Amino acid sequence: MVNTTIDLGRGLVLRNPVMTASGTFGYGEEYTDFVDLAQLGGIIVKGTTLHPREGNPYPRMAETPSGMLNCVGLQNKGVQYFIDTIYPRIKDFDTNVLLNLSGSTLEDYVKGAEMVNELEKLPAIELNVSCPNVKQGGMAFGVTTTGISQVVSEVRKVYHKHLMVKLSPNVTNIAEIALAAEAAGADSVSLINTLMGMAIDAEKRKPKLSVITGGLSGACVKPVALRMVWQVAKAVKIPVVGLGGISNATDAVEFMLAGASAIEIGTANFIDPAVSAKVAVGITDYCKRFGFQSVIELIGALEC
Amino acid sequence: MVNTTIDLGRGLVLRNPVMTASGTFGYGEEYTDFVDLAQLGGIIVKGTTLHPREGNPYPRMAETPSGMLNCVGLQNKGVQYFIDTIYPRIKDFDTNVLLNLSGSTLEDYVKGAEMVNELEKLPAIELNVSCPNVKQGGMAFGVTTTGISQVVSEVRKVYHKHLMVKLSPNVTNIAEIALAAEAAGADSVSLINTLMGMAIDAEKRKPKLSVITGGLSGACVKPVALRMVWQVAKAVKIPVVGLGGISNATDAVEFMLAGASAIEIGTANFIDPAVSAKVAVGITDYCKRFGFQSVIELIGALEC
Amino acid sequence: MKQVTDFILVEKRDYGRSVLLRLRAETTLPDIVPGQFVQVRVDGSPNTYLRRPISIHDVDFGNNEITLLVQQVGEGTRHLAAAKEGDIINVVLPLGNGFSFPEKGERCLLVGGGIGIAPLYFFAKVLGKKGIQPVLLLGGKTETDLIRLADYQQLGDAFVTTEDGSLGEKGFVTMHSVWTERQFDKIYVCGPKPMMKAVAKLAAETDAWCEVSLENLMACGLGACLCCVEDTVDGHVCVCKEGPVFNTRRLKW
Amino acid sequence: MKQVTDFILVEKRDYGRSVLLRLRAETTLPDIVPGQFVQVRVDGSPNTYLRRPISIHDVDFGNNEITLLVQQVGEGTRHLAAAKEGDIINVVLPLGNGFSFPEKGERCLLVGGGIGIAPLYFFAKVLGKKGIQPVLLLGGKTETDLIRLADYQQLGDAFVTTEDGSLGEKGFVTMHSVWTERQFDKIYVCGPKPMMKAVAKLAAETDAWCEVSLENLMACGLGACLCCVEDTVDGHVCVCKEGPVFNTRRLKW
Ligand SMILES: Cc1cc2nc3c(=O)[nH]c(=O)nc-3n(C[C@H](O)[C@H](O)[C@H](O)COP(=O)(O)OP(=O)(O)OC[C@H]3O[C@@H](n4cnc5c(N)ncnc54)[C@H](O)[C@@H]3O)c2cc1C
Ligand SMILES: Cc1cc2nc3c(=O)[nH]c(=O)nc-3n(C[C@H](O)[C@H](O)[C@H](O)COP(=O)(O)OP(=O)(O)OC[C@H]3O[C@@H](n4cnc5c(N)ncnc54)[C@H](O)[C@@H]3O)c2cc1C
Ligand SMILES: Cc1cc2nc3c(=O)[nH]c(=O)nc-3n(C[C@H](O)[C@H](O)[C@H](O)COP(=O)(O)O)c2cc1C
Ligand SMILES: Cc1cc2nc3c(=O)[nH]c(=O)nc-3n(C[C@H](O)[C@H](O)[C@H](O)COP(=O)(O)O)c2cc1C
Ligand code: FES
Ligand code: FES
Repeated sequence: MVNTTIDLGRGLVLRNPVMTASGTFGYGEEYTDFVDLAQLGGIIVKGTTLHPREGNPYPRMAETPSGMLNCVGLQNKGVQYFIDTIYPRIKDFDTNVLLNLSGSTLEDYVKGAEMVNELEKLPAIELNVSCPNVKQGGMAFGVTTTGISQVVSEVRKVYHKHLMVKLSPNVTNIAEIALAAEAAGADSVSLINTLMGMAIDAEKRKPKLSVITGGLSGACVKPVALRMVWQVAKAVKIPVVGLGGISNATDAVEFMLAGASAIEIGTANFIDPAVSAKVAVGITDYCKRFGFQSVIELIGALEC
Repeated sequence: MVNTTIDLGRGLVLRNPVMTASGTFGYGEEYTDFVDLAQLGGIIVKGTTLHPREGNPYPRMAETPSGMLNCVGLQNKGVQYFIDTIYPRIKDFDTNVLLNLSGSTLEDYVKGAEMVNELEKLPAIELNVSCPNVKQGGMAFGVTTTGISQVVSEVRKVYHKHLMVKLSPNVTNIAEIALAAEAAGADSVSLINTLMGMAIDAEKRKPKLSVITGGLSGACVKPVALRMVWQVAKAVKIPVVGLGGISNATDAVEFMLAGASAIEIGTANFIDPAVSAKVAVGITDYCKRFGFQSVIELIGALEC
Repeated sequence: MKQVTDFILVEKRDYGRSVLLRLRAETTLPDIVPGQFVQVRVDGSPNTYLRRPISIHDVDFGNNEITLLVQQVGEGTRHLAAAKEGDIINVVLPLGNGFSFPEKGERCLLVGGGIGIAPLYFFAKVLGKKGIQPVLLLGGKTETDLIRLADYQQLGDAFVTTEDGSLGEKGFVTMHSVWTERQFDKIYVCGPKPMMKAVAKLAAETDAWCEVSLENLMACGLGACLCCVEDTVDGHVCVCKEGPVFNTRRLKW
Repeated sequence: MKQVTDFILVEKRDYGRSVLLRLRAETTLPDIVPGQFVQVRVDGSPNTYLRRPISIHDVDFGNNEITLLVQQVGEGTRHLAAAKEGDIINVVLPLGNGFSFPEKGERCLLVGGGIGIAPLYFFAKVLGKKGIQPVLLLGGKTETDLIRLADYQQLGDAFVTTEDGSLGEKGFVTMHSVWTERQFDKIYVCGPKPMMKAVAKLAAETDAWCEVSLENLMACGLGACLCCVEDTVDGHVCVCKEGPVFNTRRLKW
C-alpha cells in the first residue's frame, strides 16, 4: 500500500497529490460523469472575482502547437453568487474544494477572501495574482515582489485558512516572487499560470483572440513550468504545487521530483475528461513500481 | 514582381527577410547541400565568445512537446579562430554573414566586437545577451535594463557597423528591455532567444540535460515569441527581427504582421534542412496572393 | 450521462471534401437527442491538440452506432477523413442540448447550409418517427455539396439551392421560392453564420419561431472552460453546454 | 552530397520488436559508405518533433534502395515500425562518416550488440566485395534479438552470444570463445555503450585497433547544432559529423 496523503499545511490535507486547475474543470460538476471526485486530492474552481465579470468577447481561444491560448478574461458571477448559489451545490463533494480568487484591486482581493473565510467546507483559496487575460487581472501584483508582498500580506490578515498563492511565469525571477509570497504569509505557492502569448490568422491578418493576447497552456509549456517549479522549490520552505502541461502520471511524477508537493491538471482535462483520476492512479503505480511507500518520497527526489 | 528587399539600417540590407538563427545553422557550410545561400537574406553563425569554450557536457538536448531543449553552452573556438579560420571560408557566401557574439563579461563583448569591426564582409553582429545555458552567458545583462544599456552602449562605442541585439524572453517586461537596447545605440533587436526550461527522466529520476536546465525552442514557443515581437515592435522605432518557432512561410508572415522587419529560422532547420529557402519563396507567394508589392507592406500590418 | 468511448470505424463513405463515418461502440450508447454533438480525439495529427466538435448526423441505438459527417477544412478534419475502417476513434458524447421538438401539427422547416446539413438528418428522422413531416431546405455552393440528398428526400419534402445553379434553385437558401409558397411555424437552421443570420431575419419577418445551431470554437465541450461563448440576452453563455442550439430571440444578432 | 528525399516503403519485414524497412527513391542515390546513417522524419507521431537517426543497414544502388532496421524503443520508432508498404518516408542522407576500411589481409572482427548489428550488414557486404571476409560476432539478450542471422552468416564466419543462452554461447559478446581462439587486427563495434566499452577494453588488451559507432542523441544530424558531442582527446566533437564511427583511441572512455 502506498500512502498518497499530502498535507499542505494549515488544514489543507489532500487524499492524493492530484488537483484540477482553475478554469479548466468548471465547478467540478461538469466532470462528474467522467471522474469520481473522491479520487482527487482537490478541485480548484473557476477564477472568481469580487464583482461579476462578463469576461472578454469571443473568440477566446486558439489552438497552438501542443497547446492552446485562452483569453476568457475571468468570466464569473462574483464571490457573492459563488457563496449563495455554487458553494451549496458543491460543498459536499468528497474532495477538497478550493476557490481561485482573482481580482483587480487590493480591496477586491481582501474583501473576497474575507467573504469566503467562514465557508466551512472551503479549506483554502488559491490567490490568482497572475491572470494575463484582463487588464486588471492581478498580474500587476504577480510580477513584482512588492506587489505580491502587498496583496498576500493584506489577504493574510483576513483569511485564516490555507492561503495558496498562484504565481505568474511571466517574470524574470520566479524564485524571488515566490520568496516574497512566502515572507508575506502564503501557506503554499502554485505555479505556473499561463504564459502570455499571441496567435495571428495570416489569411485574415487579424489576431485570433478578441483581445489580441492570451494565456498559453498545455503540453508545450511543461518544460518552462518544470524549470520554474524546480527553481521555486529550491528557494522556498512552504509546499509548492506544480502545474503546467501535465498530461499523464509521468508528467506529474516529474513535477514532484522537481520539488512539487502536489500538482494540478489543467488543459489536459479538455483532451481526456477522465485524465485527473488516471493520473492519481498512475502516481501510485509509479510508487509501487519503484518501491516508494509514500508519495512524499517523490517530492524533490531528483538526483542532480 | 514582389520587392523582397529589407534594409535594416546602417548598411545591413537583406535580399529578403529570411535569416537563419545562431546555433542552428552552423557556419552555413553544413547546409549548402540543401539550400542555396543566395536565396537567404542572411545567415547568423554559431554563438562566438572571445575565448574558446568547450561548452557543457553531454547530454545537451531533450525533445519536448513540439520543441526541444538544448544546453550546448556556447561551444566555440573563440573570436580569433573565427577571424583566422572560419571567416575566410564563409566570407564570400552570396548572402549576409552575421556573427552572433556572446560573452560573459563586459570586456569580452567589447573586445570581441572590436576584433570583428574591420572584417569587410561581416556587415553586422548579433549581440547575444541572452544565452540561458551558461552561468556567464550574458543573460545577466539581458534581463535588466541597466545591464543591457551598459553592454550595448559599450559595444556601440567600438563597433561601427550594424549592431543587432538579441533579447532574452525570460523577462517580465520585454518592451522595456528593448527600449533600453534602442536607447543605448542598438540598430535593431532580434527576439526571442530560448525560454529557460527543464526536462526530467522520471524512470531514472535524473534531469535529461547535463546542466539540468536548458533553452526551449521550436514550434512550442511561437505564441510567446509572437507576443513579444508584437510588444517590442509597438515600443521601439528600430527594426525588429522576429524568431521563435518559425517553421514555414505562414509563421514567418505572422511575425512580420506582428511587426518584425525580418525573421530568423532556428530549430526548424533540423526538421527540414531546406526550410529556410522555402520560407523565403513562401513569403513572396503570400505577397503575390494578396497583392502586396513589397514585403515591407507586411511589417506590422496586423489589423487589431 | 456523458462518456468517453472508443468507437470502431465500421464504414466510411467518401463524398469528396466530406466523409461519412459510421462508428460502432462495444458498449451501450447513452441517450442522444437530435442536435447534440460529440468531441472527437484526432489521433496521429501532430498539429491537432484539442478534440474536434462534430454534430451527430445519425444514431442507430440498436447497433450502438453513431454516424458523423465530416468536412475537411483543416488538419484535424483531414486526419479524421483519412481514418480507415477498423480504426479506433475516441469520442466524448453526447454534448450540448438538442433542437426543441415542435408540437404536433406545427409546420417545420429545417434549413441546412454546407456541412450544416449534418445534424438535420437525425433530427428529420426523429421528427418523422414522431409523426411530424418536416420540410427540408438544403443549400450548397454547388451540386456536390449536397451530400446524401436522396436520403434526405426520404425524410420530408426537400428543396435545394446552389450558388452556381448546378442543382435546385440558383442562389442562397433565403432566396428559395419555398419561402413565398409556404408558411412555417418553426424554423431550425444549421450552417454558416451569415446564412443562419439571414434565415433568422426571414423567420422574424414571417413571425416564425427560429432555432439555430452554432459552431463556436471549443476547447472542453463541457461548459467548463468558457471559451465557446456567444453573446446572448443573458450575457455570455457557453455554446457547448447551453447550446449549440439557440432560439434566435436569445441571441444578440 | 547530402539530400532530403522522399522514399517509398516498398517492403516491410516484421521481426517482433524490430522491423526491416526497404525504401526506394525515385531519384538516384548519393554515394553511401558503410557506417553512415540517415535522419528519418516520423510523420503522424504527435510527440516526435525531431528526426530520428537510423543506421544504413543495406544499400542497393541499382534500384535506388536503402534498407533500415528499426527497433521500437519509443513513440518515434513505434510509428516508423507502423508504416505501411506504399507509405512515403522522408529521409535526410547520407550522414556522418563510415567505418575505415581495413588493408587487404588484415583480420577483421565485426561485433554487434542488439540493434547495433544494423550497420554491420552493409559493412560486411562491402568488405566481402573487396575480398575481405570478416568474422562476425553478434550478441543479443535472447534468440529473437538476432535478426537476419542466416543472412549475416552468408557474409563471413558468424558467432553468436545470448544472455539467456537461447542461441550460441551464453553470456555477453566479450565472453565468447572466439576471443581466445582467434586473433584480430581490426575490430569494429556497434551496440549499447557498456558493450562497446567492454569490447574496446578487450581490443586494447590484445593491441587490436578498434572502431566503434556511437549513438548519441541528435537534433540536426549535420554538425550544426553541437548537441551530439562526445568527449574526445580533441575536446567535444560532433558524433553526427565527425562520427558516428570513432577510433577508440580518440575517445575519453
Ligand atoms: C457544435 C459543433 C458541431 C459541429 N459539427 C460539425 C459537423 O457535423 N461536421 C463538420 O465537418 N464540422 C462540424 N463542426 C466544425 C468542426 O468542428 C471544425 O470544422 C473542425 O473543428 C475544424 O478542425 P480542423 O483541425 O480541420 O481545422 P483547423 O485547422 O482547426 O481550422 C481550419 C479553419 O477552420 C476554422 N474553424 C475551425 N473550427 C471552426 C468552427 N468550429 N467554426 C468555424 N470555423 C472553424 C478555423 O478558424 C480555420 O480557419 C462543428 C462545430 C461545432 C462547434
Ligand atoms: C547514428 C545513430 C544510428 C542509429 N541507428 C539505429 C538503427 O539502425 N536502428 C535503430 O533501431 N536505432 C538506431 N539508433 C537509435 C535511434 O535513433 C533511437 O532508438 C530513436 O531515436 C529513438 O526514438 P523514439 O522516438 O522511438 O524513442 P524516444 O521516445 O525518443 O526514446 C525512448 C528511449 O530511448 C532513449 N533513446 C532515444 N534515442 C537514443 C539514442 N540515440 N541513444 C540512446 N538512447 C536513446 C531515450 O532516452 C528514451 O529512454 C541510432 C542512433 C544514432 C545516433
Ligand atoms: C481556459 C482556461 C481558463 C483558465 N482560467 C483560469 C482562472 O480562472 N484562474 C486561474 O488561476 N488560472 C486559470 N487558468 C490557468 C490554469 O489554471 C493553469 O494555470 C494553466 O492552464 C497551466 O496549466 P495547464 O498547462 O495544465 O493547463 C485557465 C486556463 C485555461 C486553459
Ligand atoms: C541547439 C541550439 C543552439 C543555439 N545556440 C545559440 C547561440 O549560440 N547563440 C544564440 O544567440 N542563440 C542560440 N540558439 C537560439 C536560437 O538562435 C533561437 O533564438 C531559438 O532557438 C528560438 O528560435 P527557434 O524556435 O526558431 O529555434 C540556439 C538554439 C538551439 C536550438
Ligand atoms: S468549450 Fe469549454 S465551455 Fe464550451
Ligand atoms: S546532431 Fe547537431 S551537431 Fe550533431
